[in-house]
Amino acid sequence: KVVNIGYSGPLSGGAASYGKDVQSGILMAIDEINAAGGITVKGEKVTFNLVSLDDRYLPNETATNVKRLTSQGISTIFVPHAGGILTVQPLATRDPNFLLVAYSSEPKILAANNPMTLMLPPRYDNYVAPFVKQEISTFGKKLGMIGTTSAYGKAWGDVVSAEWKKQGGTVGTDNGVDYSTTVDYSSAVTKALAEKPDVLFIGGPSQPTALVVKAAREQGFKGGFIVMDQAKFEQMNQVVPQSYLNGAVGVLPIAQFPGTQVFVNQYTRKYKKIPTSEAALNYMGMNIVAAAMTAAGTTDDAVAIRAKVGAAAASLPRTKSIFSIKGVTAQGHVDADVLAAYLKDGNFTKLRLPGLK
Amino acid sequence: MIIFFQQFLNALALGGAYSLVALGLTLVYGVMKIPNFAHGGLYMVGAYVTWALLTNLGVPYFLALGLSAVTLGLLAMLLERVVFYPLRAAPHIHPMIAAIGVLFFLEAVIAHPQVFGADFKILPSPVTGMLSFGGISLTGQRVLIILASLVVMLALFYFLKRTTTGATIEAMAQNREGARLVGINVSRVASLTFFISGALAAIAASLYAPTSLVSPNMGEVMNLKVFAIIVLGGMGSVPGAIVGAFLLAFAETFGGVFVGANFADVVGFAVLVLVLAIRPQGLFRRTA
Amino acid sequence: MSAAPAPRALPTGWPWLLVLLLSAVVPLVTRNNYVLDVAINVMIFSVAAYGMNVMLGYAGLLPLAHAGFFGIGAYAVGILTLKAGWSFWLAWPAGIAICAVLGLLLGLVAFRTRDDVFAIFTLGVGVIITQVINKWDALTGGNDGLNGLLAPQLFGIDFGKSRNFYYLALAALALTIFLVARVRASLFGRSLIAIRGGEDLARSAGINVYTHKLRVMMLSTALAGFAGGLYAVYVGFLGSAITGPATTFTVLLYLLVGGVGTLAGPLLGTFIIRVLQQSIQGLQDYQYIVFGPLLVLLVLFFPAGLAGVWANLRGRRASVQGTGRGKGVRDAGV
Amino acid sequence: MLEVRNLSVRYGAYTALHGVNLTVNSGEIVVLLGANGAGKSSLFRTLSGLQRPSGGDAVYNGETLTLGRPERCVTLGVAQCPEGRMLFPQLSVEKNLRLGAFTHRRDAAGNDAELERIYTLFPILRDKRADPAGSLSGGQQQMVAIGRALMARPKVLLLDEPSLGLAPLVVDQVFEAVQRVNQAGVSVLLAEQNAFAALGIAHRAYVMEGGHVTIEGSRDELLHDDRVRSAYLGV
Amino acid sequence: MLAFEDLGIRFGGNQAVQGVTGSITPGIITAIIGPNGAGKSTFFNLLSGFYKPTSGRITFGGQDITRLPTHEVVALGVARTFQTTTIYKELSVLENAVLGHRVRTRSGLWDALLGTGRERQERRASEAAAMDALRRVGLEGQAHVPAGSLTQEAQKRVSIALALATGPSVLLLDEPAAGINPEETVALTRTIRELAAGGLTVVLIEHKMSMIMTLADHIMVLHHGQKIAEGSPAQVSRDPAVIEAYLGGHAAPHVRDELKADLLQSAAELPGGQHA
Ligand SMILES: Nc1ncnc2c1ncn2[C@@H]1O[C@H](COP(=O)(O)OP(=O)(O)OP(=O)(O)O)[C@@H](O)[C@H]1O
Ligand SMILES: Nc1ncnc2c1ncn2[C@@H]1O[C@H](COP(=O)(O)OP(=O)(O)OP(=O)(O)O)[C@@H](O)[C@H]1O
Ligand SMILES: CC(C)C[C@H](N)C(=O)O
Ligand SMILES: [Mg+2]
Ligand SMILES: [Mg+2]
Repeated sequence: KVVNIGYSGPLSGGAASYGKDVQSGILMAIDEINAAGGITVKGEKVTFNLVSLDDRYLPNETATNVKRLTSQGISTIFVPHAGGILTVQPLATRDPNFLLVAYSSEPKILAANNPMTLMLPPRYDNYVAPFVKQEISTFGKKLGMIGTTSAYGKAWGDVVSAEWKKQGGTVGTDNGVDYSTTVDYSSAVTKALAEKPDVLFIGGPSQPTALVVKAAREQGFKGGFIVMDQAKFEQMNQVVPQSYLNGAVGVLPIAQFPGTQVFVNQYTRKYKKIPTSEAALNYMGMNIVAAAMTAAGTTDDAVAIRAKVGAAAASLPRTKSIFSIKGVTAQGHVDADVLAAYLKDGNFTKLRLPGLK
Repeated sequence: MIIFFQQFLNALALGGAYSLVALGLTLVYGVMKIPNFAHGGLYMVGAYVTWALLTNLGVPYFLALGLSAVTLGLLAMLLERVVFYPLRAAPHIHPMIAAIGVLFFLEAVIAHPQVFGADFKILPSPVTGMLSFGGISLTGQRVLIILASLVVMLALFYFLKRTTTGATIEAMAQNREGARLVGINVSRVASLTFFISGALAAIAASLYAPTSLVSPNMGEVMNLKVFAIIVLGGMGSVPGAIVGAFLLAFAETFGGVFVGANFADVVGFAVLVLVLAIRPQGLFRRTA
Repeated sequence: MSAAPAPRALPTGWPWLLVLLLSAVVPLVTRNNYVLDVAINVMIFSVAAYGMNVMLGYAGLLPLAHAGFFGIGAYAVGILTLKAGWSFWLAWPAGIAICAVLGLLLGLVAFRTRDDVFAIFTLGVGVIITQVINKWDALTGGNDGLNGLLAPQLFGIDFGKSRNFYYLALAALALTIFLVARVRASLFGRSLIAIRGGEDLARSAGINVYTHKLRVMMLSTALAGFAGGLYAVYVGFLGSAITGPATTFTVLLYLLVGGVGTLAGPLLGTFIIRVLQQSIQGLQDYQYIVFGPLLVLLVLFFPAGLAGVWANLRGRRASVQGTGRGKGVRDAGV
Repeated sequence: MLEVRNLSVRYGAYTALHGVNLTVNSGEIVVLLGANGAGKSSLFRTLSGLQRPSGGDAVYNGETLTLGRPERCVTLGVAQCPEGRMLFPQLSVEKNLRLGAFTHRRDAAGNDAELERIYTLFPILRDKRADPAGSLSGGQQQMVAIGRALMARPKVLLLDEPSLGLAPLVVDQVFEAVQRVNQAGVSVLLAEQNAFAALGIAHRAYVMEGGHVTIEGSRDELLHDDRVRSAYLGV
Repeated sequence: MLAFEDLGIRFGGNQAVQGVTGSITPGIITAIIGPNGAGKSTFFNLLSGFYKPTSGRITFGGQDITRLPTHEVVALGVARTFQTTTIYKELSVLENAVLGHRVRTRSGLWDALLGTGRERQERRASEAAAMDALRRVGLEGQAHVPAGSLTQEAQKRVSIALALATGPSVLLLDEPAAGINPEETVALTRTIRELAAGGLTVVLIEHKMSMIMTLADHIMVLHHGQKIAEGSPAQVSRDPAVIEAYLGGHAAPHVRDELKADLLQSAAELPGGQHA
């Protein structure tokens, strides 16, 4: 039996690259499962097929896509952006209900207390305290702000500046710019640097973030960076020399995790690019879904599958989960050990996030 | 004071880049009255062609730039033949929508996994040096942009105003049949105009991309801005496009300083709206 | 552009009634939410397209801030219901009124410009509207957008159900078409057509071009807001992306494909394009590689839009050349 | 020598010319009379290559003109001063005139001389030479249009209602100019409503009605033709 | 009465009209003649509010209309046609005339949306007025034909009908007979005379002297933007300044007739061109 899995994400337009990273993670998990002959549900062999629809990052398109997918009898749908997720959350509990696999670190998704949601990445607010501590102690107490102005970026920035002040630092004026429409970052950087900060908060999609780093270094900035989780070191490295990133804190590259070598190699071979947590977490998500189906003994009863994701997640082998998973919270949040790191002279020093061992 | 000069240089480079892109558009839009929303697409493809030549084939930068300009010039000519020529008698918005169709097409082709894919590409900079004085810094690439835009502007101005071929472009824009009657081969002129615009877009992209990123939708952001620019300057006016470009760049840069970087885009368009409210015909256009 | 059909008192009634009746039975024969969803989106965006049509098709002005007003109507409903606790049934007309007033204000300045400059001027305003919506966090929720808009209720009918909402959208669309048809046939509407045909001639006929333009701008933005309000409660989430130029151009596309200046065009175009887009979704990476050229072909081979094809088939005597481009008359852009 | 053979022109379903035959011998001024809509302009547009015929053709010294390629016609020596003038409104008068010599663009000295001749013919244009052509009065624009056609140094000049909207004095000047041009060896095909003035300088004439040539003959023959006298001369 | 005082307009460095003072006598036909570029059309554009003068003043019935927008000037009763025939070619003849009557109606957007009684009543009134205007120019038979499909001459009549439908007391016609043949010119002349006989004040610009001389009660001559002469046709056609600047050999109808006779004579005597 072939079971369809739904995906609605940006596959064209400015966020296409992001949407495709997510898609490739899900696809890789599916291909692996199918290559191994599928999973067994109630004695029946089950393989998967991914049905992807483009929503161009627009919530109303996500809603249309979700209705289309559910009308085809699909009961598991991946959505990788907060707007779309929040829009379709109410639909997930209505007739017909479906398992909404949410890839976004927006805490509001959890606040909705939606019983059909499974949120994959860590909430971003967990990163902040260790980041701030590290940077204040290394570079000093003055923070400049040039984050992206996406919803997500602004919320991140707010949490960072609150924490920075809490730990006794001062925060400069917000020079955030929209990383997806800005043609030239030098002006914003010049302005931020005019306040002589010790550390800059930056972050949006990896490559533009790297350009901000570049502009800052070229204008003589010597301090550190707090890099929001959307930007990935392994991708920024392709844009700027690693030395530019010296003194930055951010998400630890997937390749730095123990036991991920197999995944990284296979992914790189298959997609000719470096896997980031976009791919890795969704790969993990798809594996959790498959395991939960096996455990629940059904492929279409979304409520039953949702009931088993906790157990499925906890028992997932490390090779399938990439991160070490402790389980799923009551709100449907995957509790996984995503690490953060401080980059110095090409070496990543791991930082512990609160609540994690 | 230092911040002022630094911002001044930032704006100068940005304005140079804008004006390079805007010049090609102003030719086609102002002179041939075609609102070519595919111009941003040509700009984008130009960047990819240069990137491919540079990184896949190892062609030296300036040669790659030249080849890319020729390629895009030809592509633009093809576009004119296939899409705009048959629409030459249609009302304005028809070519505009067709151009948007072309833009979709170009973006989708480039973003196709078998072509370049949706990921960002990085165009290495040919000049790595840096000018630095008294706390102000300017990368070599930006110096190059400023100089190149100056040269292109002058060359284009000379071409249009001082050469017979230039005059034929203007003549044809104002009365296509009249131009045919005096013996101008209008389809050749149309091709030529598009060739120039495509080549300029590719040159602009090749020069500017090293300071930025190459991605399938890089043309969209540029599109809106350069349209604003050529209207600001007065459609069809070459000096207008240049002034418009620098005006927008300065407005964005210094607007960012005073209003907040986040509002730079708003400031740019606010300037557009303000200028047009005061001078509805744009800065450089005589009242008819 | 094809010759506009001779104005009648009302759209030659019965085909429209037939369409209305057929549309009304759709939810009775299908329980498929996806079909209803596509239909509802078609109806909402057709209303917006009608709003653009009164400007572009009748008055010959290309309003590129259209999605901005769609957004203002939507956000007005969002903000008034979520933050001020208003009922949707109050917030919706309020949003429409706000759009009309803002449309008037925009017109006061924008009508200093003409033709292409007007188009780009309004494009600039559209970008500013989007940016303001995007950046005014306290009011609009900024990039987060507004979430949790509830579907309205009336007399115990829950419009949260797709089927019920379908009828709400259908009613809105029918009302729009009815009003637009009336306007088209009216003295006011005919004066707009005159303005499109040549402003100077219209002026010499004693038409107050400026006030006519202002009125039609208000009608256009009000219809955009009308559609926007409906959109807000249908989708339940508002983000600034939907208010930007991309949406404006999409609506323009619907209009052009359907037939600018025709009564059936906006609906026809919205329907065809949205259904087309849904059906080529399966092409994945090829969808825009197909869609782009398809667009070009449509423009090339159906320059008067799909509704125009019909009109052309009926009256072959449409070979009359464009309106006077003589000395005193400037061409009205479109 | 220009020969039009069985030329037909159609606009969609409407036929504007039904197999027209006419000849312009070298050195002649031939006048084409006809009411509005008779098809005069359609004929002219076809002769200068702007309009493709639906049947028949026109040959000039053995070369076919009706290929839809105006630039070829100009190069062969057939230039038109069109109805509606078709000037370049934002370019200066002088640029308009110089563009008329586009096919001679390599011969700068010859063009200067030609330009001088045109300024002598229409002195007002010399004063207005730097003004945008579009800002001139209707009559002045007509002069620019004639001047522009002459700049091509044609061997056959096609003039489509050159007196339209001109002051009587200027009409005289224009016809004088046409005569002078003709005396310098240029054949002229002249469409006119102003039958009287036109026949005054013509060698031969044709009358068109509804897309057909209905009358043809020498000037005298037409001046004595009753139909012509009543319909076109108002006698 | 339409009067103007020291009227002038400048385009950049070009004084297109300057210091023109005078008035249009009601109820008669006034002709404006002058060389090409004399400023005749510009003068019309000033009277009708299309251009705002750079000097001087225009009054109509004692009211200052110098700065009024065109549509208000039309509302007061001054209508015009354009030198190049400008009509709505894709609309029917009737529809063109209906638009002309728009200035006499009040129905706006609300009336349209609500389908008010005023809208319906005014629509009927407009069509009646339009038909009346068509009748006056002799186009009632072609009311439902697309205007663009008519002959040049009929299109000229449509433009006049459009102007008449505005209910003017003064009608400004810019070269109504340009580009139409002698037979039709005679017919058009008759129409204009009938309009004037009906009490309308007509001002027309024309280059066709035969028409002017038979039609005009009064002639005003412009040259280089200035008024150089004014008076009855006989006076004007004898005025040396006018002959010098404009008329040349076409001074007066009798002169013209003589010329015509000469030509016919000479044609008969000439050896003749080639015979076909
Ligand atoms: N582009 C066109 N499309 C359709 N019909 C046309 C077109 N051009 C001309 N016609 C029609 O062809 C006929 C002949 O027109 P043409 O312009 O050749 O006449 P003409 O003798 O030059 O008249 P005029 O004295 O008004 O200039 C007219 O009925 C006209 O309406
Ligand atoms: N909008 C304008 N801008 C600049 N110059 C203008 C404008 N309108 C008219 N002129 C100039 O004013 C002068 C008078 O033009 P106008 O059109 O009034 O002449 P006219 O007497 O009507 O001539 P004709 O008999 O040829 O129509 C001309 O020199 C013309 O170039
Ligand atoms: C970094 C990403 C997980 C954020 C995601 N794109 C969102 O919209 O919430
Ligand atoms: Mg003609
Ligand atoms: Mg005039």
